[in-house]
Amino acid sequence: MEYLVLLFTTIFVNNLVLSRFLGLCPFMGVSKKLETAIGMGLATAFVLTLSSILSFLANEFILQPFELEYLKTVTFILLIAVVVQATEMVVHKTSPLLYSVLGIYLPLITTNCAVLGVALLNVQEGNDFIQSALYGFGGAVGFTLVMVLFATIRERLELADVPISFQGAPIALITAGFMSVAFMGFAGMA
Amino acid sequence: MSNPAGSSPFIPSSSSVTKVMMTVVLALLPGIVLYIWLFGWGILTNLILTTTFALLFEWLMLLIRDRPVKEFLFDGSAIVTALLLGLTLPTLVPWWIPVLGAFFAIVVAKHLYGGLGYNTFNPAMAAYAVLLISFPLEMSLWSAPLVSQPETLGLLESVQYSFTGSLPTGLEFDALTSATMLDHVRTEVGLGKAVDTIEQADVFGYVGAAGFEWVNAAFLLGGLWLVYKKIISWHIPVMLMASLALISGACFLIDGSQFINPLIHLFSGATMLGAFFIATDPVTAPTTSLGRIIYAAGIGLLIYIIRIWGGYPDGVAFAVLLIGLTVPLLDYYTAPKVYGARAKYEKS
Amino acid sequence: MTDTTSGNIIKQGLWTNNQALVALLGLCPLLAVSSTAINGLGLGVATMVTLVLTNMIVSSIRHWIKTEIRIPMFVIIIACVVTAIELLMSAHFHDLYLILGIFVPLIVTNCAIIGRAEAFASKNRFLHSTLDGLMMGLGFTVILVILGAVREVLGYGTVFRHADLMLGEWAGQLSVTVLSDYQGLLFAILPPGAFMGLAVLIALKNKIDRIQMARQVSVESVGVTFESKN
Amino acid sequence: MEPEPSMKSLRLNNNILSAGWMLAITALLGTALMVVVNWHSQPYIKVNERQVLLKTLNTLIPASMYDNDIVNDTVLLQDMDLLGSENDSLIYRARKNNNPVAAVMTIIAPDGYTGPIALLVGVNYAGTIQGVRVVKHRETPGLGDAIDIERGDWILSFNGKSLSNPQATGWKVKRDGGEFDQLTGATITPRAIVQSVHKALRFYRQHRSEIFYIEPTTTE
Amino acid sequence: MKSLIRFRGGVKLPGFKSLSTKSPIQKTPLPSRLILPLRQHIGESANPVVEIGDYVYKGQIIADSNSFVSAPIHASSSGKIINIGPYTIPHQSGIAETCIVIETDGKDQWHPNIKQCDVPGSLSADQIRKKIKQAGIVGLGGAVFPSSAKLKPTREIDTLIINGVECEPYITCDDALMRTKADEIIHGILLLRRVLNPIECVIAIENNKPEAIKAVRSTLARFKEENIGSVNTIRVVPVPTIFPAGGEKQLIKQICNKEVPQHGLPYEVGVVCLNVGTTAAIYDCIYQGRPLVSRLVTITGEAVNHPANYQVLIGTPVEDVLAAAGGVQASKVDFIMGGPMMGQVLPDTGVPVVKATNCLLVKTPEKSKKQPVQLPCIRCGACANACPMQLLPQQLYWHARGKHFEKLNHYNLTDCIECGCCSVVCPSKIPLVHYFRFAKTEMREHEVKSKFADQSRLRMLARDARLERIKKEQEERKARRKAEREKKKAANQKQKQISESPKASSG
Amino acid sequence: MAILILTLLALVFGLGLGYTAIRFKVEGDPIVEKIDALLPQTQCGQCGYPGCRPYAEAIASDEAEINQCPPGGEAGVQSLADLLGRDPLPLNPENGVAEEGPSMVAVINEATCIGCTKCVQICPVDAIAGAAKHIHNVLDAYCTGCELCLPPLCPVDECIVMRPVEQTIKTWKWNNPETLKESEAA
Ligand SMILES: Cc1cc2nc3c(=O)[nH]c(=O)nc-3n(C[C@H](O)[C@H](O)[C@H](O)COP(=O)(O)O)c2cc1C
Ligand SMILES: Cc1cc2nc3c(=O)[nH]c(=O)nc-3n(C[C@H](O)[C@H](O)[C@H](O)COP(=O)(O)O)c2cc1C
Ligand SMILES: Cc1cc2nc3c(=O)[nH]c(=O)nc-3n(C[C@H](O)[C@H](O)[C@H](O)COP(=O)(O)O)c2cc1C
Ligand SMILES: Cc1cc2nc3c(=O)[nH]c(=O)nc-3n(C[C@H](O)[C@H](O)[C@H](O)CO)c2cc1C
Ligand code: SF4
Ligand code: SF4
Ligand code: SF4
Ligand code: SF4
Ligand code: FES
Repeated sequence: MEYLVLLFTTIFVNNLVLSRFLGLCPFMGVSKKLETAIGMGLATAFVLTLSSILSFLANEFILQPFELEYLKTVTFILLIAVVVQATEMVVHKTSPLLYSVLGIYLPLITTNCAVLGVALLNVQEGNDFIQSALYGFGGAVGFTLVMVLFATIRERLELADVPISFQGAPIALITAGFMSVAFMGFAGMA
Repeated sequence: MSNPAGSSPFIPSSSSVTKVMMTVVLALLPGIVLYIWLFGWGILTNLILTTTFALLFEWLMLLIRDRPVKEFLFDGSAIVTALLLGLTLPTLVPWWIPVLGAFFAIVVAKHLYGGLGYNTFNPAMAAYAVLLISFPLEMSLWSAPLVSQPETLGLLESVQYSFTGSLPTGLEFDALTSATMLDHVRTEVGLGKAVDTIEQADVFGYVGAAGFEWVNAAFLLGGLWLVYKKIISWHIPVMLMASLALISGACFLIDGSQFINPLIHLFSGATMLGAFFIATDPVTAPTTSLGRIIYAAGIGLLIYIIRIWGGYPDGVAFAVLLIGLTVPLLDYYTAPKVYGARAKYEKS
Repeated sequence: MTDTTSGNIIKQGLWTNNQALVALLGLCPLLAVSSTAINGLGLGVATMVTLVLTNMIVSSIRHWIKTEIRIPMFVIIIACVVTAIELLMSAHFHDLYLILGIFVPLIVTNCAIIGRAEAFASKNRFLHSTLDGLMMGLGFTVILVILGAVREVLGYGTVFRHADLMLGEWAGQLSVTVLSDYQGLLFAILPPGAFMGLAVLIALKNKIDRIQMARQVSVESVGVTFESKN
Repeated sequence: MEPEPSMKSLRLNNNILSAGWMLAITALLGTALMVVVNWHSQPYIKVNERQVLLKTLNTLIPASMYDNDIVNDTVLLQDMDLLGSENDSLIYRARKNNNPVAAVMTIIAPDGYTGPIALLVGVNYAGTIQGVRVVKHRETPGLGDAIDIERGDWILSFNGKSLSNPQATGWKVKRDGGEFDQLTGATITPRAIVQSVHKALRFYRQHRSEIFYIEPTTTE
Repeated sequence: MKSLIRFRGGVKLPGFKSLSTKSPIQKTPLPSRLILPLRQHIGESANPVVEIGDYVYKGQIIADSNSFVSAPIHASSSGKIINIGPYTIPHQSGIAETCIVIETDGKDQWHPNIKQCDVPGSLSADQIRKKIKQAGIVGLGGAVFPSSAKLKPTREIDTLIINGVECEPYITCDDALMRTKADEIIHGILLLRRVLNPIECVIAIENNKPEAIKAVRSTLARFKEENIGSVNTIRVVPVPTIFPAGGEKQLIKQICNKEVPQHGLPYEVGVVCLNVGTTAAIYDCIYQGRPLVSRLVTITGEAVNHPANYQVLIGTPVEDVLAAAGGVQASKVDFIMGGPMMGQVLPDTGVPVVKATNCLLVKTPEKSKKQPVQLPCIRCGACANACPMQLLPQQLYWHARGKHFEKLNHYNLTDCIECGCCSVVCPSKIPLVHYFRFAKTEMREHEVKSKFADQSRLRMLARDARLERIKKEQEERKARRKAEREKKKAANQKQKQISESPKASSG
Repeated sequence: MAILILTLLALVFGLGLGYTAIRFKVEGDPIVEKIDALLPQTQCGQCGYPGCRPYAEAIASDEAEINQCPPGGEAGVQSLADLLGRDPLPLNPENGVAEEGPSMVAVINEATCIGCTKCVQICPVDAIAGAAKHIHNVLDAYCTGCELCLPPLCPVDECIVMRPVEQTIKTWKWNNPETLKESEAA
């Protein structure tokens, strides 16, 4: 139950994108089409979950015993880079179209703050192993969820009579703003 | 060769956006009148402010965007938006709240998206939510029903309060307001009190919140008329009420000392307004029957979740906005089977 | 496209390819810490320093980096620089460091930085790369500060409050109360306000670009008639 | 021309190795840099961190009142009921000339409007409140957050209060018949805090001797 | 009796039918010129079998085709062929297609071979089918599908539906036909029954035509009394007045409670549906031996002086028909062929009446009236409720604007029957059907283009391969020649050596 | 200590990365096919590449922008943008302008054709038939309208010209109601 609540909270209440401001670049960049959004969402979700587990382990068994906490950023980011690179190559090999679509974004998962952010937040909040894993997983689900919804809305916006200056990124940001207003409805839960 | 490009049909459509919107306005009237009757002139002040400024902003935006002013200004949609926004505001609020609300609804939520028909978010609700998170204090001070106020404000006094923030001498603001029923329940349950003792409070009426139950009933009536006039389809209001009743009923049955009964949920807060006038906003609701059913059921569920566990006493606005995010998906995946598609399926 | 004159680098960084307004990179810190102008300035400067340093490093070792492992290389370099900056900030601007919180280490993942390393520094000469880092960082900082100032004015009615956190005690007086007796529009400093604030800034830039383009077109057509006369 | 299989794997190995070495060298240099910077910064950071805490503590208990190392003179005690936390609560102790003068308790008000509120309560030896500060809360911006000293003076209304001033019946918000103001439109938050502070005072009365005479728990 | 099933969607429309039913059926005078397009039906167009200068009799075949789905064209009157060439045809595009033009000689003389059939009762199904085909009979209900093709189903037929619904406003030609020629219609049905062997026959008539219903019913009763054929399995079913109750698919749903499979044909559910006019034409062709040379056309509209139903020779120019109807009042009018819901604007009035022409509607155009500007779609869903095919017009509209072909397919654009229901209920006054027609043509072009691109790619690859091969062959040849030359050289040298060596050895 | 651990980590990761990078190196690029399928196959070379496929390859390897094919028009750019998840760009005027209106095919004036076979050799889709010294003919159904065979290639002026493909009922298109709406509003 406690874990369910944690999951719910990380997905909705403290949504990575909309209330924690993490992972915004891919959120804005890869959400023009639904299919790409789903692809990116899933890729990120995978990396996010895996790396939050790995970084927990690294922190627990390498950094803390040796009192090297100040190296956590470097260590985590390296871990993430490895996970991403491996994912990238597997995708490249198995689904060239997905690869071409995700294009520059796959390596950019490395620099998706959500991934590093979750790892750091896990340390900051002193989460244990299961909590860290859930936190990573929930964050990933939340990220994918809003990304997919955002993409469907953006597809619809494509034909809307948006004032010229607001076409493209601005109206997408406004939409993200309203989405985060909507998600504030979950505020105060759990 | 007067019109070589013309394409049939050559019979003009008998309905028009203006007609649709004006029907909605008419359907709102009984509720509005009763609301004013029970809760005071402040509501009228709000409605006038939102409507005036909504039209003003609409006009400005049309000018800026170089769109035909006459047709769009008189399509009536801005008026519906303004009325719904006005109706969701607390009775006594400073003037800039309705004005800012009208700005957010018309300029940001509607015209930045392309105006009538293109907006992704329900303008009235988007504006309401923005106001609520910006001014939680002002937005959560609700008037008590007139009958339980020692003294009441006249029309002029309400206007005066709205613009200057000053009340007639000798009147305390606290005397005019009270926690709403939903708020009260939240607070008291939070203190560990049992529901049946809470229900003794005078914020409760016969079936719902005192006063609000009548307003809700009036909106229900107006809404039914809209269904009859085929302006809205039954799916949304019925499913919304059904899902709200179902989940609140379930919780009530499980633990009647913690949860209030479903009838109260249906007849308090903005339930009826939401079910018949807000969730039904054609632009932001799905267009397929199945989509509408899922949408409305989702809204009912979320209203309950937010009312009970969320930070805000009423959840209609957030529920509508949240489920609204899924509308494009719903629209895509709930397309009805076309004529003959089933036959084909059977054949194969 | 790849015009690498200094003038162009400056223009690219500050305007045409502004990381925040055009490339839409580095959005997280941009939106997260821009609730006041000073926060924005603090993070902006930190980001700029990182950008300059990493661009310098990457550019100087660009010939040795293998393509397969360039991303991890960049990441290590950036992470080291950022950690160093983080430690220094914590040591010397502790209050600001606390406010910026997790977003200081997150400079590592500011997409703008790795983006520049990949797109510019790994292909260009040292000086140009340094300039590029400086200009990109400056462009980013300026937007951060503007966005911060706008949100601060709307949200609190002040600009440069808490300037002392960054600049020392004397700067406390920098804080300007723009709207006195102002209740504050909470919306502006909450997440949605950040999104919408940036939206308005980008729209403004688009508008300015279009006006300029229109002017340029008319100038060009004049130029053409001139030439044809010659 | 295809290289011979053995040649190919050789080349592969070479590539992998050199890539690895390159990364390793970079990491080495980077780490060296960090170690140097860390070595330079660590003392400052320690001071800073202490300073931050001290600053808050000093707003509750003026520096002139004590002469001990208040930051490190701490004790961990647990009382779910009165201190609001399942875990140990940290208590800072101020002494002058080795005589106890005041304590700062970290407590939790569990029933805030949107979750628990973490508080620091400073009491002098006699049990009169020196001051209360909110350390962490998630109350609604614009409503409940007026308890934060940044946003309002309400929290100062505890100064000088004690278990006898007012009496137990007065330790409530005005709406419930007590002495403390509620915040307009937000009663729940103040109610929670008033209750918790009152409990903390009761805890203090019950455990005063333990608080001051137990050996300090090292926080490191 | 089975109860009627209400088909989904549809709209109630004002009828405007009395306009043209006030006067009895009239005949238009013989025009001086008849213009007969070679393509007046769905399917293969016919090929001329006459030449310029030929004299033709009325009813003589002037163009024919061997294709199964096609129909011959007959001369509608006697006279001389004066031209075979492109003339504007009654089509929205105003494009010219090949037509045969006859200058009438005023005698209106039938071809000598055409005479009444003495023994219609003894004809076999195949013979009937053949005669129908030769008579050029196509569906007169609007789709002009060659009727003979419909009469050869590959499956047993349960129900033959005779479509006398005539749901479009203004049009009354079927109504007039049923009131005056019920005999012929029923004779036609009896013939069709011989061909198709259905279990039952249904004559569907909209319930706003009580007189037609009465006429057909009383005729049926009379047949029964007089024992002409067995009419027991023929019944008249009044259907509610909801547009498009007369649409084949909607009618089948109403009467049989079956749905024609998507992209399928009615016979797959055991139904054949024919228009009453078609049925009467079949009677004409079998009993009188006459091919399809004229048809009833409703000439109506507020701007027509004498609106009524006219028997018009196919090929008569529209202007002549209108003149016969007393001319047109207003100067700025739209000439619409067909009804107001599905008809099309005529490019000019020189175009001829064709087999498909059931109505000429002359209307003051909507644009000249005060028509409000088209507003954006407010997604009200009225169109989806009205759509008899259960499509989502608002989504189709949205994607038609963006030319999202994939999405258009997802939402089944091709199933749209262009009935116009969605347009007439749209509060935003969006010409939805126009968007769909536009999108359909765009989509077709897109398909053609991508097919063409594929073809071009293949041709280019083939060419590259060929060039490659040629080059290789050339090289090979060169190499071979070189090798040969070298061989020869070597041989020569050897020779030389051989020839020299003795010298050397000798030397 | 720190140095040791991080270096060790880096070494391990570096080896891992190096291994994956080289082991999983991808050969061939199926995306080229997808891009090529979207190009109009006119083979006209206006994009600056010798035919559609080379251009597709150039796009796939990021050498060329997606807006260089005039025959494909804005619609072509749009579909490329959709495929690749990029922003659509306006057509690059340097590559020529998209021809509005009916598509064109070449016709050879039989009277002036000298049978030089130059056109036969250049036509990328073998749409010209004819043997040396004989009159040549364009097969309408295959001609892509690439204009490669026009003078100056053809030595005779006015021998090969382009003419619009005749419109039939089948190729006729409804006008776009959207443009109608705008003219109305104006
Ligand atoms: C959006 C919103 C946020 C609120 N946040 C708080 C809060 O943070 N703290 C609080 O005590 N009450 C909060 N409330 C108010 C409570 O619901 C309740 O009305 C209040 O505590 C009762 O106080 P009153 O009797 O003074 O009106 C909030 C109300 C709303 C509508
Ligand atoms: C290509 C094609 C083939 C058809 N084949 C048959 C057929 O074999 N049998 C039949 O009863 N109808 C056939 N039809 C006719 C249709 O069922 C239908 O009657 C005709 O399209 C006119 O219908 P409408 O006026 O409702 O559009 C065919 C129609 C088309 C377009
Ligand atoms: C929307 C729509 C309405 C139609 N209305 C009628 C009608 O009222 N009467 C009619 O005979 N055919 C009508 N048709 C044509 C029929 O679908 C069908 O093609 C016809 O009855 C077949 O008979 P036919 O081949 O003899 O024309 C309509 C078609 C459509 C698509
Ligand atoms: C049945 C009905 C319900 C409506 N509900 C809303 C609403 O909840 N909020 C709103 O802003 N506008 C509402 N409108 C008005 C209109 O649809 C709205 O202004 C559009 O969203 C603007 O594009 C409603 C209109 C109708 C016909
Ligand atoms: S009827 Fe018109 S406005 Fe309503 S959904 Fe359909 S297209 Fe849109
Ligand atoms: S025209 Fe097409 S979409 Fe419109 S109602 Fe008729 S079938 Fe449906
Ligand atoms: S411009 Fe377009 S059609 Fe011409 S060769 Fe290039 S890709 Fe092919
Ligand atoms: S005939 Fe000429 S224009 Fe046509 S494809 Fe061949 S070379 Fe191109
Ligand atoms: S800055 Fe956060 S994802 Fe780019």
